[in-house]
Parts: sequence; C-alpha cells; structure tokens
Amino acid sequence: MTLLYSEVEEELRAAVRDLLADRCPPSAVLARVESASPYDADLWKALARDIGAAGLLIPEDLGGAGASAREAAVVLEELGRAVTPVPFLTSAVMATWALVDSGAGEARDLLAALATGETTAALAVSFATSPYALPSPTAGAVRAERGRLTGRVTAVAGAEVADVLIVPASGVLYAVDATDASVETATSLDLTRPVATVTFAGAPGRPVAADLAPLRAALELGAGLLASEQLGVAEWCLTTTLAYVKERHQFARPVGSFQALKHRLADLWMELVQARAAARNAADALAARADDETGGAAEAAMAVAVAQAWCGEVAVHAAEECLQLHGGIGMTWEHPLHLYMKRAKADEIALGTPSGHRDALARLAGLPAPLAP
Amino acid sequence: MTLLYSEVEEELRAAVRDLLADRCPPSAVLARVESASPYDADLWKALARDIGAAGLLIPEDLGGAGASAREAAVVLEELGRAVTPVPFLTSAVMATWALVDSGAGEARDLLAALATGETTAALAVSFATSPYALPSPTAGAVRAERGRLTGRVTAVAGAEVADVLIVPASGVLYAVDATDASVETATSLDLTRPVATVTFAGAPGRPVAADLAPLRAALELGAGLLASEQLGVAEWCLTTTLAYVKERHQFARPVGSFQALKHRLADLWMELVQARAAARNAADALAARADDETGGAAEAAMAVAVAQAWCGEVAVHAAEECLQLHGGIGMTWEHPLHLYMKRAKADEIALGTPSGHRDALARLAGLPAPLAP
Amino acid sequence: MPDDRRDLSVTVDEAAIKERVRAFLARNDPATTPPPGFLRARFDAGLAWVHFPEGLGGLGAPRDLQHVVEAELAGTPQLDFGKMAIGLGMAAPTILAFGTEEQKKRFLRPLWTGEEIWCQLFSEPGAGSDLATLATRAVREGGEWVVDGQKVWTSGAHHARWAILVARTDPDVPKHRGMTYFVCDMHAPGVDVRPLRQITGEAEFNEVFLTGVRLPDDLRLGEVGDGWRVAQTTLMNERVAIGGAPSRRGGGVLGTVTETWRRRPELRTHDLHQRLLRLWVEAEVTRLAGVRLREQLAAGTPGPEGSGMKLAFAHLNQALSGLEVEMRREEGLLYDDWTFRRSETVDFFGRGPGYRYLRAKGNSIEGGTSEILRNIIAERVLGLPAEPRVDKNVPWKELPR
Amino acid sequence: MPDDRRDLSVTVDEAAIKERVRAFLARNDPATTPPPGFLRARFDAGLAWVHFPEGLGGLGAPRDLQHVVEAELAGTPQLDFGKMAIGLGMAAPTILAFGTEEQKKRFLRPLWTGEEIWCQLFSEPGAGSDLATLATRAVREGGEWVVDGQKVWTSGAHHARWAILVARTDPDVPKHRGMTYFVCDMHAPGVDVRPLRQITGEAEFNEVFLTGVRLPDDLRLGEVGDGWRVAQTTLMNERVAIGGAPSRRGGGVLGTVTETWRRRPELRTHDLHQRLLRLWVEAEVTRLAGVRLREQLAAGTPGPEGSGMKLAFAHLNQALSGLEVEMRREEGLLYDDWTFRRSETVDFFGRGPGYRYLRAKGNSIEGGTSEILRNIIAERVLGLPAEPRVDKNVPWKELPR
Repeated sequence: MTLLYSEVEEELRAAVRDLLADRCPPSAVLARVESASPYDADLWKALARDIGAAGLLIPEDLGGAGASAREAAVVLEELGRAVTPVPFLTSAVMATWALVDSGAGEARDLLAALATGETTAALAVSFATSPYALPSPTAGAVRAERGRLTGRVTAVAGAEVADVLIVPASGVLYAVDATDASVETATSLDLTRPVATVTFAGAPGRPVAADLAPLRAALELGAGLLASEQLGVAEWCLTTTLAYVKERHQFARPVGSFQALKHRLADLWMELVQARAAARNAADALAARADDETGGAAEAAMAVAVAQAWCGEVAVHAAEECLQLHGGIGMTWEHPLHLYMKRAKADEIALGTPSGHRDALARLAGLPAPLAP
Repeated sequence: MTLLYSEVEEELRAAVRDLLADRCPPSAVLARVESASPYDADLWKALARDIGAAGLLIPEDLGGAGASAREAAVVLEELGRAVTPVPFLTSAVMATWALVDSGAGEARDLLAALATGETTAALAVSFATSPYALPSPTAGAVRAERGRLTGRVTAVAGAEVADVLIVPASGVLYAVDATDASVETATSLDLTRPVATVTFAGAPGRPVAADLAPLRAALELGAGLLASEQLGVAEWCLTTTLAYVKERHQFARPVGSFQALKHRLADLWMELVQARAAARNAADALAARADDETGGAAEAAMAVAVAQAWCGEVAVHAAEECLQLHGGIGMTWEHPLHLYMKRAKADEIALGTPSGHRDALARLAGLPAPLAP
Repeated sequence: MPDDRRDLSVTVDEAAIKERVRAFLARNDPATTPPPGFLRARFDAGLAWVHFPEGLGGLGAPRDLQHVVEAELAGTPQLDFGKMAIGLGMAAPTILAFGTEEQKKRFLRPLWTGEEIWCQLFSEPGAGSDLATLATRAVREGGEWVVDGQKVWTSGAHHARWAILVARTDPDVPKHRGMTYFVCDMHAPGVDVRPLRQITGEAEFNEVFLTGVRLPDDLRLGEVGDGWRVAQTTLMNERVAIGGAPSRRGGGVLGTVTETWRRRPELRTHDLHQRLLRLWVEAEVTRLAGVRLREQLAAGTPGPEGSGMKLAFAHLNQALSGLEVEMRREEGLLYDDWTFRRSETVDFFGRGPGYRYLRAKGNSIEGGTSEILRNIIAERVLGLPAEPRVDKNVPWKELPR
Repeated sequence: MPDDRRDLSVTVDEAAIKERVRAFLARNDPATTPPPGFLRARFDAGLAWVHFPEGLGGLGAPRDLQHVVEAELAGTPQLDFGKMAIGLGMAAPTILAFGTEEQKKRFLRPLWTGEEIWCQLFSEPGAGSDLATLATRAVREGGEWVVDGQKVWTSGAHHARWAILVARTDPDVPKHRGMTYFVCDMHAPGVDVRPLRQITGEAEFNEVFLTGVRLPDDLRLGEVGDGWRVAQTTLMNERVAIGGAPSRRGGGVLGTVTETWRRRPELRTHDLHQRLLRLWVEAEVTRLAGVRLREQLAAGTPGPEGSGMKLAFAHLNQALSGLEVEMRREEGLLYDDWTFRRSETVDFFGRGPGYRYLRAKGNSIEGGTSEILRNIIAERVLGLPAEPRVDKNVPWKELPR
C-alpha cells in the first residue's frame, strides 16, 4: 500500500493532462455545454484510443489495459481538473465494473466492445444512488418480464452518450441497447455531466448478471473514485484562485497579500492535502480489494466512505471559496468557474451524500446511533 | 415588547457594575476561587442590601422589588461580565421563582426571608437538568416519606451557600434546612460556581408546592436568563481581547491590525449582536409570560430555547477566541480569562446543552425529526 | 432657510400629517385619478418622503412619520420599488445632499413618481472592493465633460433614463481626491448597455460601455474632485437599504426550506435535521438582531449593526440554499432553466433550489463583499487599527494594478 | 572530510548496520550492562543516530536506516524521550550544524544518553510569534557574556543541565541581525527557574529569569549576530518533531471519546452523533495525510504538509475534547484535580475530560500558533505575497512594543 503516485501513474496523468490541455480548455467546455451535444464524443474517442482510458479497468484478455482503481483515479483527477465532458466515470468505471464484477459470458462480450471505446455504456440508475441502498428486487423502477424491460429511471448520468444501458430490473442486471430505450436529457445543475430520464417500454434486455451484487460493486467503485474527481475539481479551484489573488490588485496590493484571505487559503489547502490522502487511500483500497476477494472488503468500504464523506464537501468548499475570492467576475457565465461549482455541488449528491457516507461509517467504525427514545 | 434596555434597566446595570468594579475585580475572584469559600458572601450581602438583588423577582407585598425577568437579566449580564461568585442565579432567580410560581403559604413565608438577602436558597437538582426533562415523580433521586427526605443529588449549583434547599421528592417540592442535609463541594470545572453533592438522610421537609410545575417554571426561567449571563461572559471576553490586540505588538504592529484577526473578531462581534437580541428576547418573553398566564407560554418557551441554543455556544466561542488571541499568556493561571472559559463551558452544559434546546425547537418550531427507519 | 425648516418640523406631527393626507385625498380621489397623476400630486403635496424639504416631495418632518403617510395611503397607487430601488435608495438622498436647487427640482419629482428610472455607474472590472481606484475618465472640454470607460454590475441600465456616475477627473492626485460625481444621461450617444450573463443563466445586471459620452457641466453633482465624498453618501444609503431582515419568524429562504422539510418526510435525515435546526436558530437570532436594530434606529440611537446584518444574511442564504440542494438529493441534480434572458429581480421563491443556491453566492459580493464588511466592522465598530496602507499618498496613475 | 563521509554512507547499508549491532551486542550484553553504560557504549558504537558522523554517535549513514537499529535493539535500555525531547529534537541537530568540534564532543554524548537534560530559552513574554523581537540581552565582557532577561514556556528547565538560548547582542541593527545563539549553563549563578501555573492547574512549563548570568564565549553557538539563522535550524526541527499523527485509526484523543461513546449509550444524542462522525472522518483523513507525508519523507521528496499537520491536530484535539465535556453533561461540570504541582508530560489519557479540554487549547499556541502556521503555509507553500512589513529595516531598539 502506498498513498503516493507511482511513476506509471504520473506518466498516465501527464498524458491525460496534455491531451486535455490541447483539446479541452475551459473555453471549449463553456462553448460545448450549450451546444446540442454536451458530451465531447471526439475527445472521448481520443482518450479511448490514445490513452486507453475506455479499457483501463478491463482485463487484458478482453482487450483492456488490466489496470487498477489507482490508475483510474489518476485519470479522474485530471478529468475533474478540466471538468471534461466525457463518460469515463459512467462508462469506463461504473458500467464497466458492473460487467467485470459479474464475469458472465454476455458481460465479457460487452467488455470486449467497451475496451476499444467504440461502444459506451451507462448504468441505468439514478446518479444519486448510494452504494448502501440498492433498489430492492421487487420495488425497482424497472420490471423485467420474459426478457422485456418496462419502467422509467430518472437522473441517469452518461445515458445520452451510451450505446448500451446496464439496467437493474426485477433483481437481475440486463444490457439494453440504447436504441431500444428512450433517453431524454434533463436540464441539469451540472452542465458538464447532465443527467437524463431513461424510459423502457418493453425493451429487449440481455441478462449480464444474475443478481445485483455487481451493481453494488460498481456503485462502490464509482463512489470511491469520484473522490479523485472531486479532488481534481478542488485542485483546479484552489490553483485558479491562487493565480487570481496573486495578480488581482485592490488597494494597490495583490489581494492575495491580505492576511484574512491567506489564512482561508491555507485552511483550504490543508483540506486538499487531507482529500488527496483520502482519495488515494480509497483508490488503493479498491485496487487491493480487487486482488483479494476475501479480505479487504471491509477496508475498502471504509476507505470509500471516508473519501466520499470528506472529498465531496472539500470540492464544494473549494468552488465556493473560488467564487467568493474572484468577486464579481466569479458570478459571470463567462468565467469557467461556475462549471466547477455546478460539478462540485452535483458530485456532492452523486453516489451518496457526505452524510450518507458518514452514516455508513457509523456502522463500519462502530459508532452507533443514539438509542431510540 | 422591546429588545432595548429601558432607562431603569440601564441604571440598575450601572449600579451593579459600579459595585462589582469596586468589590470584585478579576484579581479578587482569582484569589477567592482557591480559598475555602469560593462564594463571596459579603459581596452577596452588599448586592442584596444596596441593589436589592436578592428580592428582585419577589413580589412587593413580600418585601421584594416586584421586578421582572428583564431586570434580572441585566443583573446577570453584569454578574457574567465579572464572573462574580454569588448565588444570584441559583437563589434569587431559580429557587425564588419556584416559590413564586408555587404561591403556597409556606413558599410565601420563605420568599419574605429571601427578599432581604438574609436567607439564601438553592434548587436541589443537578445544574445540568434541562427544563424539558424533569425528574419523574417515581424515579426522582430523592424520596419523601411522611415528610422525611432521603436521597442524593449530584452537581447542585449554589448549595454550599444555601440556607434552604428546595428539593423535588416523590413528585412534591419541599423546603429543607441546609443544616439538615449534607453538602459536599465537588472539584468543579467552573471555579466561580462550583457544584456540590447534596445528601439527605431522613431530613425533615416542609412542602412548598404540591407538584413539580413550579420546578419546571424555575428551570425555564433559569435557562432563559442564563443566556444573559452567557452574554456577559462573552462580552468580557470580546472586550478584553479587543483591548489586548490593540496594545500587544508583534512584528512592530498591534496584532489587532492583522486582517485575519480582524475578520475573526468581526464575526465574533456579530455573534454577540445576535446573542444580545436573543437574550433580551428571552428575558422579555419571560417577563410577558409572567404577566399573562394564558398566552405567552409557547412564545416564552421558544424564546428561551432560541436564546440557550445560541448564547451557550457564543460564550464558549468568545472564551476560546479570547484565549487563542492572547497567545501564551492566556494559558496561564495568572490571567483571569480561564475563569471565563470555565464558566462558559460549564454554562453550556447548565440547564440543558445547546443541542438539547435545539431538540426542543424541533417540536416548538415544527421541524420534525426523521421518521424512524 | 434652515431655521424655517426646523420650525416646520416642530409643527408637523402625526395629527398634522393625517390632516394633510385627508385634504390631499379629498382633492385627488385615488379611484378616479390615473396613477401617474395621483403620484405627481402626492409628491407635490409633500407626501412622497415627509423628511424631505417642502417643495421637494416632503414636509421637513421627522423621518419616522413616513409610516403614518404609508398607513393612511394604503390601497392607493403605489411605487414600483423593484425598478426604482436605486433612484429612491441611492440617487435621491445624494441629489438632496449635494445637488443644486435646479438639480433637485429637475430630478426628484420624476424619480419619485417612477417616470424616470435611475441606475448606478460605480463598479468597474478593475475597481470592485477598492472603488476609489476606478479608471473611467471624465475630461473637461469647455462646458462639457467627455466620459470614457467601462462600468459593470449595473442593474436596470436598460430601463434607466439617468445614472449616478463616478469618474476620474484628475489622475495625478491620490485616488480618493481625483474623482467627480455626475448624473449621466443614459440616452446620450456613446452609452452602450449590454446584458451581463450570470452563473444562474440569466442577466440581472449589465455592463455599460461609455465611449466619448458628453455630459454638460450642469450634470455634475458636487465639486470637481469631491466625488469620493459624494459617493460615500450614496453607499451609506445603499447599505441601509440592503440590511433588511425578514420580519416574520421562519421567513425568507428559510421558509422555502422548512416548507420542503415538512412536506417531504422521506427526504429527512439526522444530519440534515441537525443542520436545519442550527440554521433555524441562526435565522431567528438574526431576525431578532434586525428587530433590535430597527428599534435602535427608531429610538434615534443608530447602532453599527447594519453591516453585520448583511454579513449574516449572506451566510444564511448560502448555507440554507446549499442545504436545500443537498436535501433534495436526486432533484438537486436538476435545474429549472438556463435560458439567457433578462431578469428584473432576484426570484428566491419562484425559482428552483439550484437557482437559489447559485444566486445566493452573490449575496456576499454585491453591495460590499463580506470581506469588506468585516473590515468595516473591525475598524469602525471595534476600533481595531487599520492595516499598513500602501496607496495613500500615491498619485492614482502610479498605483500598481 | 565531507568526501570521507559520503564514502562511508555509501558503504553503510542495512546489512552492515545489522552486523554492527550484532557486534555491539556481543560486546555489551543488555541483560548485564547497567543502562547508562549500555547507552554510552551504544553512542560510541555509532548506533545512537546513524545519520550523525562517526565519533558523534553515528555512522554517517542514511537517516532512514535508523529504524533498522531501533528494530534490532528493541528490548534493550531505551531513552526517556519525554524528558529528552528538546535535547534530541532541537539542541542536537543545532549543535551538529553550528557547533565547534569541541562543542560537539562535549555535548552530544551526555545529551543522547540522557545524563544531561536540555531545555530551550527562546520565547519571552514580549516575543512569542515574533520571536525575532526578543529582548534578553547578552553583553560581552572580556571572554564572557553577561545575560539578563526573562524567558518563558520552558519545559524541563528545573531538570536541565543546559539550555539553548537566543539573546540580543546588538540592539542597534534590525531585529533579525542582532541576535546570538548560546548554550546556557543552567547551573550558573543568576539562573532562576520558577514553575508557571497553567489553566489546567498544574505547571508543565517554567519561567526562567536570567540575572547577570555569565557565560564563557566558548558556549556561543555560531557567529555573533548569526543567532536568527542558527535558531531557524532549531525551529525547523521542532516543527518536524511536533507534526506526528497517531498511526492507528481511531487513536489519539479521538480514542478516548469513542470509547466513552461506545460504553455510555445513555449519553448519545443525534447532535453529538453527527458531530462525532464528522470528527471521526476528519481524524481519519488527517491520519492518512500523516501516513502520506511520512511516505513522502521516506521517498526523499519532503512535502510542505508538516505545518498543516500541526494545524489539523490542534483543531481536532480542541473540537474532540470540547465535544467530550459537553457529551458528559453533568460529569462535564466536574474536574479531576486543580492542585498546583509540576507535571512532566501532557497526560491526555490519564486525566479527565476537563483537563483534556483545557490542555488542548495550548495545542494551537505552543510550537508556533495556528495563525503563524497559516502564514507559513500561505507564503512558503502557496506562494502568496507577504504583507507590507513595517519592521524590516528598523533598528531593534526603535521598534514599537
């Protein structure tokens, strides 16, 4: 176990960062989010092809890179730092992991297609779903009857760029071609990762897992790695704020020389130091868990809950300080920081709120709730 | 209703403040708390005689001043500002009010004695008791059998200077002569208002109220007026800190010119502005309640809970900032500020914690708790 | 003149005002007089703002008698305070304090009736908290001033007939001494108003570009070089106008959150409950502080609590709106409308939680950032020493930027 | 010499050290050698601190091989780190960096064996965060220095044989340039140590009054006037020593609180539960940050996180101990013992919650206030500009105080 970045991880980071600097500067994201296609399909192809991002977590025998949660976390830090509108988290992490965890034949076929980046997938569950409260088999939003799926799922992330939807229905996980479902993008708080309503009206589904355990694993992995995306968002906010307050003058001084601001930024920096340690720890524990099916599960669950309980609030705090310390310019649509604030606030809800993860820790760390009165 | 101070109230404040400045400077308190008698009996006599403090809340026909909670609150602000070791809150507010609220004959006789300040009383309940959870008649710490009281009460404030103890026992309120009980002072966090363990072994009691409603009224009044004491504590802390940071130089500047400190003190000042409004509102609502037995009860309950939920934390915060901004000198026994910190922390627990009062507001303000899972 | 006024104010009491309103209503039936005419007549009767001088919409009466007028005239045509906030709250007191008699006569009546809307040209991209560093130039040419520069955060500029404007007239002296205050003609050539889109999607404010705008010298308010002092009057009135608490317990943004809390038990958690209870208490003590502040103002002992109220409101609105988005979980991922359109008001109640969350971020920036307010409290209320200044005696043109 | 050392450190690897320990143990049986003799022999064998030079308790080996020695010598007589913290953590590295060969030979061995205890005479009542403004004077008289002044917050002064001392030797130059660093003989006439009672009741620290204390010039460490630079070495080592995280999850002050939480269900409330969960998370991410920091140090890329760790610990200890007092309600009104007595250690675990609450307040003051640490992070880590300085080029004696 190490909380540092390996050399391979640093190289991966550099490659992603270079590509994003080139293809996805904040101005480009700002222009894209109001276009008809908020997700950047070309950039996603480039990430899949040049970096192998789409197949990062897919075993090598299925054409993937066979990398671990640690490497995926590094990619997410960079995607967060650039609020990149690509479906890496939703397809290459969450949907992919549900299929990897299942290991069923149909799942393996799909993984081979996902590894190249030609096919993109999404989990058809609300992005607000936490790993701790799965849809129960009987009360799920979608019903399956003889391989035909019917129902409606709201707030699905990454659905409009998915070719395949991975759908929990009647206690089983199905793959459904997106063309057989109706996907309607909702007006979303996060402009760079809008959510959609997905409706199935007797859509044909192919079973990819016999129960919902793979869904739970995918949500846990997603939650754990979301912390790295949140770290990336927070880092951009801190870095951008530091640059601004060093340059912006009021009262004939850089505003960053005013002590009240310096102290707030020092505190924020420490939150990020803690966030980086927590996010790395979650990635590391998830990577170790995958290697060791028997032990490690409790350790990973705790690491994920800690990272989510901390990093979600840190990203929001960083975005809020970024806005406040930019003053008026931070309230304008023209400055990209609102994209980060909206991402940070949506990420705080995604895959369980911080308090949902703290509640999980009450169980995991043995801090029981008050007795009922 | 007004949240301002009346002219009469300002005159009362000036009289108390003058007396305390003369008789009870911080150095005197510091010396006293380590003596055999931490309470200042002479000062208490002077307050009773010169200011009429002991009989402030006692009706005029019983020799008191017939004043209201508003005036008592002003006295408590000053006593808090000087962490004066006198039993005003415990005797002249809480024990007195239990007797006033009862109105029984025996209670009236006792009030006449209390009004002069010759006799001092205390409620024999833990100082941590909140107005929301009275000892139940059957499970109380003290049992009464044919007028004889047996049992033990811990953490009683003001007991060692009390001539008479007002004791809830078996659902009735009794007066017991302190000479018939055993009072053992405990080593207490608050050096200026130590608590004691009171033991009754078949002590003769005279019934002063047929049920515990007067106890509840006394605890509510005590809690509501404690907010004014907390305001006084907080004010001393802020004022003392301001004086210190204006005078203390580091880096060839008054430390009060450093912006990070200025901003913290500005925030603290605002907390005190809110605390003053809340404390005045509680005093005003309690005064109005006494005038209007039918309405006003819910309004007073809410005003008390708000004031306690806010002022308890403000006093602690003010003491903590006072210590931090004094640096090393604040950690020394020699500087009086620790007396304020200990008082503030003990007051936070006294008569219900801030969160206990917030829980009461959940009911009073209609903000129900989560449904049981 | 001053003596006359004092005498008048002694004679105008509540009864006199009620009598005056009765006489006015007898002459001007609100049921039959069209609103503009009714308001013009009300102004002429001295019932616009009773503390203004006679002839300028007032009676030279004590300010706190205004409520008598408002009570007596309830139900009659009223002002559109939203659009007129800057005119009434900021321009009018400044014109009264610094305008010539001609300027007062010309501007105050249509300002008060709402026939002429006002906006404010103060902030600039480079001059926010440090307003005195502003760079918009006004150069004298004969009897006119030629103005060039860029202003920002101007609400209502697209409706406005006039603006209050501060511009630099002497870059060679220290920053506070080289500014002059003008009334800017918003219809003059060279005034270009562009909507400024905000993070909420809409445009509440404008950028105003001033290019060779020519203003006659009689639109100057106060002396040349005295603009900073004149602007202080405007800004003091602005802060008084902003620091208003909801007078109802549980009102404001808190009300929308508690309503959701009560209506949607399935959203409740213990974390949210504890945070909501804390915010409820904070809102209530802030409301009480506001009640106390208004009592102090009425009792003639204005306290310094005003800046603190704005600070507290900004914090509450931000904390409550952030909590609300989180409380709604999945619904918090949605937004109601990103359309780029003009908006005249801050609609905290008609819009969704995402809008409230984003819009409330501006509460700690607009009208004085929370940082500036803390400085003001620390120095002017608590008497803490100023920080070392590096811009005091430096000519404006030599300041680092 | 430097070349020799480098060669040696290349040749000393883990295997060589293990071999050396084996040989040392063969000569000095811990079961039969009395502890002082054992430690002296260990020092002479170069196994005290392996990164120190040969002959001074070390082997000139890489610092991270120390753990090999410690593992191999587990169970043998150990140092009393509590009493020796200042000697080991602060005096030794400073003597090594700035001492003469004679000074190193004289002081390091009894320092390491614990036969001579050290204390620190830096802080003064008037010089806390701004240490460089200190006023204790040292005046040269022939081959001696005469020292007068008052020092404070000196732990262990009553045990100490020696002290590290900074004093002003030239009041006519700016403050950073007029200080000199000494080793102070705590047995010299004129050294008066008085216990300083703290808010906890006990005295962990002392005040030290220096009145005409005469120190020979060979107790000077570094050049005359170079005291600030020498002191920086001491202080950097102090901060490294303080910023240690508990390595166990849920350990430290958190452990005492969670134990009470588990043991006393009747004390639990939802408010306390939510606050405790937040603090548990904060403690855990701080622990992880500490783990990561130690990994960085071991990997040879020291990060700037050290000052942040101290900041985080102070906050955690204060929040947790405050919560604990409140959680205990009635018991929180009590205290264990106010007796004025000396205390050698901070006993966070043996004492009661009131003690923890009060003592933790010092965590954000001692060894650099949280305010100073935030300045350091802001300027040295984040590169934010310094505030305007008013004390840079002013002779010390003219500074306002």
